[in-house]
Amino acid sequence: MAVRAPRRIARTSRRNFIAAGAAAAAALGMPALLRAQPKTVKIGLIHPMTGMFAYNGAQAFAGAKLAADEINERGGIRSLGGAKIELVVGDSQSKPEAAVAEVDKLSEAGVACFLGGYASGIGLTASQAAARQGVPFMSDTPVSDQITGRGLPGVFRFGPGFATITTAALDALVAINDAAGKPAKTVILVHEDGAFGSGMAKFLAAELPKRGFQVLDSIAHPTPTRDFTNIGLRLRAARPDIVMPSSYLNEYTLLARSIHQHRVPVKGIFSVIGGGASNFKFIREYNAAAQYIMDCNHWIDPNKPRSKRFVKALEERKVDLTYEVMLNYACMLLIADAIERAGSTDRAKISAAIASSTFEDHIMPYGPTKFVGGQNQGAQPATTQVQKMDIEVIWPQQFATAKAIFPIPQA
Amino acid sequence: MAVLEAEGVSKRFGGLQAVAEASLRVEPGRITALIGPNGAGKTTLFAMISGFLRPDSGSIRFDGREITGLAAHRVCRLGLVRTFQIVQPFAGLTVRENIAVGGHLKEPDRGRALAAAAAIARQLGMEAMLDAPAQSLTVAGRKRLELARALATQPRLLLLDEVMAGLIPTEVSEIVAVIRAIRDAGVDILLIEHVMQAVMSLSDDVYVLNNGRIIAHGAPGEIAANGDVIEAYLGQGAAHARG
Amino acid sequence: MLADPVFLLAVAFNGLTVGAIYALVALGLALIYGVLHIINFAHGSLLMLALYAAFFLFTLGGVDPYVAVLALAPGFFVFGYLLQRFVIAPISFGRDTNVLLVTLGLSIIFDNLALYLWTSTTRTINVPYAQTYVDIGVTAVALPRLVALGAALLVGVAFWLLMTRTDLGKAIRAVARERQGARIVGISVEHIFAVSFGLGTAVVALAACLLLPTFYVTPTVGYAFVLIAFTTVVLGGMGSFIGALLGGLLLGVVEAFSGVLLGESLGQIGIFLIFILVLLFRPTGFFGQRVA
Amino acid sequence: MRLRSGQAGALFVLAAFFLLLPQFVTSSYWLGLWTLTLFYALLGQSWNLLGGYGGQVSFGHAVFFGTGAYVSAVLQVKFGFNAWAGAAVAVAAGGLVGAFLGAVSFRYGLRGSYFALVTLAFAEVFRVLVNSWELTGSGFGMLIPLRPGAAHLQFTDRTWFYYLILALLAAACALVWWIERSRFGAYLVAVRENEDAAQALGIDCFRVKVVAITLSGALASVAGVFYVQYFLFVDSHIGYGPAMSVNALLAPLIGGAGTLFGPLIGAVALGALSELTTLALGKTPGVNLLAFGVLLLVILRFLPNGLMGLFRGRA
Amino acid sequence: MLAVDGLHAGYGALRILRGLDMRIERGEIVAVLGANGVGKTTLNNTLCGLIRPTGGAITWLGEPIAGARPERIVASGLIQVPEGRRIFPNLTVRENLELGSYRRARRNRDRNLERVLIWFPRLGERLRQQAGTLSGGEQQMLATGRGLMGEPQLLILDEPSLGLSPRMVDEMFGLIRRINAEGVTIVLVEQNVVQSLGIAHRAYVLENGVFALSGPAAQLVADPRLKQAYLGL
Repeated sequence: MAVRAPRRIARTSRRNFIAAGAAAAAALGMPALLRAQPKTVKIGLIHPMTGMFAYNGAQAFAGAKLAADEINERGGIRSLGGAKIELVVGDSQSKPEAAVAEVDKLSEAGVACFLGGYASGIGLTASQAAARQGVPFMSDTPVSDQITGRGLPGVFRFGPGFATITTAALDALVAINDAAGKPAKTVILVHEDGAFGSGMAKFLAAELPKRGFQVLDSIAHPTPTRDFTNIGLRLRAARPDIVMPSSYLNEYTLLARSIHQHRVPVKGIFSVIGGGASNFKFIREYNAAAQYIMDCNHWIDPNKPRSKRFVKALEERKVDLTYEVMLNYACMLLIADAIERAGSTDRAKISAAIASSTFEDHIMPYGPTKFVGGQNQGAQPATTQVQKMDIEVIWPQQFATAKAIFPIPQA
Repeated sequence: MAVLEAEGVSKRFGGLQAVAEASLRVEPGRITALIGPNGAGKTTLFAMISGFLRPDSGSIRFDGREITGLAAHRVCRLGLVRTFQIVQPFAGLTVRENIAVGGHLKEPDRGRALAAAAAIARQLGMEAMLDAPAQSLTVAGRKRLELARALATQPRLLLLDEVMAGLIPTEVSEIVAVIRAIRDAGVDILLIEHVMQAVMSLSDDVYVLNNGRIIAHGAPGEIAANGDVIEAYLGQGAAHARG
Repeated sequence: MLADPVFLLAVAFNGLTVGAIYALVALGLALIYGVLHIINFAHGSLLMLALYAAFFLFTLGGVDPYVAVLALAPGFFVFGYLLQRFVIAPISFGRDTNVLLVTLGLSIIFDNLALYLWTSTTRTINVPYAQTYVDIGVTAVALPRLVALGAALLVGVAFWLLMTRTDLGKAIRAVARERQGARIVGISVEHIFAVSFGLGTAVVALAACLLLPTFYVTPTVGYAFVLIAFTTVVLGGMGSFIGALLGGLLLGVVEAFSGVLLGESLGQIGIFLIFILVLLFRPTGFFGQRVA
Repeated sequence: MRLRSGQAGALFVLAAFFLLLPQFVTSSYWLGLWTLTLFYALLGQSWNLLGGYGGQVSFGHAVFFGTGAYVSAVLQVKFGFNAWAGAAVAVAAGGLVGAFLGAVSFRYGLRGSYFALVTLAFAEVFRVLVNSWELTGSGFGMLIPLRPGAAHLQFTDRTWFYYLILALLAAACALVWWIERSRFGAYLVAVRENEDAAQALGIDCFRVKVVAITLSGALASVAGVFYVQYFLFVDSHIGYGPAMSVNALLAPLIGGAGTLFGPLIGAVALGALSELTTLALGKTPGVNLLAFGVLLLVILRFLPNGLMGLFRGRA
Repeated sequence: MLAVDGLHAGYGALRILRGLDMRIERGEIVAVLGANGVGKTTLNNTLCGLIRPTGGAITWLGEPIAGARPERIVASGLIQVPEGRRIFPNLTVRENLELGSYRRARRNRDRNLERVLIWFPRLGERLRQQAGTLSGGEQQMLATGRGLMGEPQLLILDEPSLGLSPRMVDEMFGLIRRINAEGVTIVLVEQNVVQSLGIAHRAYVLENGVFALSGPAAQLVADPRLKQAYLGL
């Protein structure tokens, strides 16, 4: 086992040598040689392909794959003579220690940049390992503010962090409620008890009163939870105007069904990064339970032409439209752009190119990217609502495709 | 003063009165035997004396000290050690290691305990098997191991539960000699035995237990002549058949 | 809220319906533990396989899960039988630690086979009656939940009849306590082991069919039930079949109330504390017999 | 019982191999893998002390591992302890949890499956607690801030982590080696083999088992401290989840329970097995683990005594 | 009916039986005598298929059965009432008896149950009781009754007098004689030498894995070697 590694390094450096040679060849105007020597740029994906988050990992991979395929079809990275993007998957197995091992392994396999993380715990440890190896790390969906708050060089997040999302969610909630004449006054939070759900609930419980809402209760549940009937009963007994769930997809589904089943008389369901209401599969399968649910989440700007192409491409590939797909797709485009501008597979150069990126041709409602301390400043979530069979963006106004239906019309 | 005194000891398991009001004494310097047919309650009585079972009533004194209901390992530390009728070797360990476990009671050092184990094995004629795993021993070997381990604790009183059962006559006479030697070295012995030849030649005192009760007590010669005992042993009619 | 008797009754009843599923999963485990005296780590994975089987029968063959029981219960019986007889028994050589590793290995195999074959996508089925609610006064209960509760009780009765009225049941009980004696009357202990494992697996298949209409299936779905099943088995008395059923129902109720009192998250602790207390103070469970 | 020349030779080769390993392994991936392997061996050795030598099979060793990880993390993050001081307290806490768990379950005479299940349940109770408690970071888990430097038990050069875990494992092996050759070890094995006989020879089985579980708990918490310093993160699932409990028992059982080098051999074998299957079949999720499971069964079928059985069988 | 030739058996490395020869004829009561631990129970278990012999042959009704599975041996009518009774403590008395005909004579279950209850009326009073709560003597009756439920052609009784009071022992031996009179061949493995010889036709004396003495019971009763072996008198 021990002897193989140096050879691998040797191979990598030979490839670099060829790359350098090819670049020189390109400069000398020898395109034929370029085509004869197809090169690749390796991007390491740290996704949970097995274990608890395997579904999310598969979705994330599908998004990155779509972007890479598009880039490659259009001729790859031009500044590197049309080098193709090669995705190398490192399965984090939903465990931090496995993620770190994969980061090490792929670093040595010569990846130019990492993309991934999914959950905050995995993202935190994996990005740290990448920073140690000097490889840029682009976080896809982890929301913990510590990801980019630790001052690790080369660790980026394209999407919004925790504070941004929750603040935006509150703004959206207040705006929607105000527009409807402030019918809602009380809130119950339902959240999964991991980092993401607990953090969300803690923050909301502190912030909601400042915005004029009374938090009646905050109900934590584990992942997985087998049954949501009790929560349904509690909600029915407490009669909140608004239920705010933050859970992973399976639990979200069960919760929505339970609220529907117990005919909890809520005026609105407003979730913050709730796995379910931003998932067409859920809407297809439980349309009745899903109606009018609002969700503040990572979401595309549906008005961009690129977004429309993106949605269509996903349909062709039979991939569910979820935020993991969107963010990984967008991140991959951003990384490709940075490499294009760096004109090199040198990690430090790519890192610098990402840091100075003003990339705009993505599908998210962010505007041009601007990284400060690794965090993309323009990143923000969108608030969507399930209306019939569609997920409509209802906030922020400039991206909206429909008006919010609130409070829920009583039959 | 008696080394061991059991007085009116009783034990009941569910509907079965295993031992009823049994009393016996072990005098110093003597080998005392407890005999009786299968199921008479001998092993239960042993278990109570050695602390493995708590008697329902009655009292047990060892060296004048009340030990009724004391935990088995504490009884052992006082110098009263039992062996098991159904041998209980540490099956995965070698003979040497088995014996050394007993030796550790008085000897904390591993090396010295192992050395002492070898010495005891030699005394019992087991030196050839010292490094054999206990589970590979024959019945006779296991019985001996049981004895060796108990002896390694350097006891004051040794309770031997059928150490001769299943041995061939030559093995029996070897063990008899060993037990005598142990007695001569100052260890008092209470034994349960079926091999009557050995009981008769070894013991100074014999108690007979039947259906949980002591039905006779005396010197071996008296016991052999006792009609009740013969009947209890060979079954009804034996006393007449003999006559 | 907690003083509201209607609310409390609703919570209790809901606990019962959830407990019914626990009871069924635990019943299988109790049978396997009670007879073979092994801790089956693959139990959750078997539940997962059964859920997939029911899912595919529905989506590909249009077979309603309640109808699928008729095929899946016997099918999983055979599967369990073969698994014990030709995989677990020969590989474990009857050693407890090896049985542990074998069932652990099996669960790794099943889980990843499922991941490979069917990917990690969460799958659910949509049957019309899943959204049918029955008003029982204190609360509205989804029809499948009521069916599950009824089925658990029915299975309880059926098991009781099987165990007391048939030679097979008597033989299973005999093997559970006295293997040598069983061999002496001509009972093939290996066969009874495999039958017990098969029955335990069949009950899990039944539980899967009852669960699917209101639940989902992923390759890791079994984990949600394994620990609770162990707890149920301990609570009911290791190896007691009636105990497993009643224990499951009881745990459902306990879970419901501790969830309401402490929150769903911290509320799980109620179950484990009961588990520990029962193990310490009444290791035979509430229905198990004292072993001499 | 003293080292035979063959054993001494093997030990020398082993020590030389592990000491010199970083000289040959320049790949940080492989070095990281070896570090993890040694970590699993240490965790396995802690299980081995109780389960292999003492015969008390635990399904919940995460309860000690997690305690080590959490206590050291909480002390550093919330109470400003120095990492080394925190580590010392964490190890003591692991021992304490062991003593408590042992005292409770052995006092009530739990054995076999019952003991195994009660450890599992305790691990779950701890998991739920740390997941709900503010002090332990609840659902967030504990993130230790990056403060490179040996004074903070954080090394920028990961070779030092390798040497650290190697030293810890060596110390654990030395402890087990010493126990093997002590009266306590003889008693421990005697208790495993036959509690009645042990009692009859004056052994206080309860005390022996409690001491064993205390030591085992302390060792497992050493592994926990290492984990948290290495990855700088722990949450309830990592710390107290069933996965770590399974990891703890897998290596010694595969390698050979109740043998000094069983956990190390098992950890190396499992590491190699999972690398090989990933290398050969890693493309599709699940296939590598599937092969891993199958190979596990094959090993069990042909080596019921674990890999150490290969050596013992010949002896 | 049953022929044993040069039988060797043991547990693992333990060799217990070292070359036994034995013949049982239809209708006999044959006693196998010997002290504890000489291998009587090993012999029984080997005959019934619970232990695989390491050498020698067992021929039962003309067919070799050495190493056959126990359920096959039971099905062919060779049934044992084991030492320590081995009844099912968690089952009722009736269920215990019913399982006696698990492998054999299931169709005649009701008839045989009646017959057993005539022999052991005390069991009839306790049919619904858990077997584990019976006294030692009753458990012995139950084990014997269970053996009879399978309509044995040869019944091996291992220490039926163990732990019984003298009156019960008398009763037991009387029953054995009656059962034999109804056509069941019996092998009686006993420590109770005198009474066993009293009802047996022939006897074998087992010592350390070999038969030391054998012959008609009447002869052995008077044999001084026997008494010496037992009492050392």
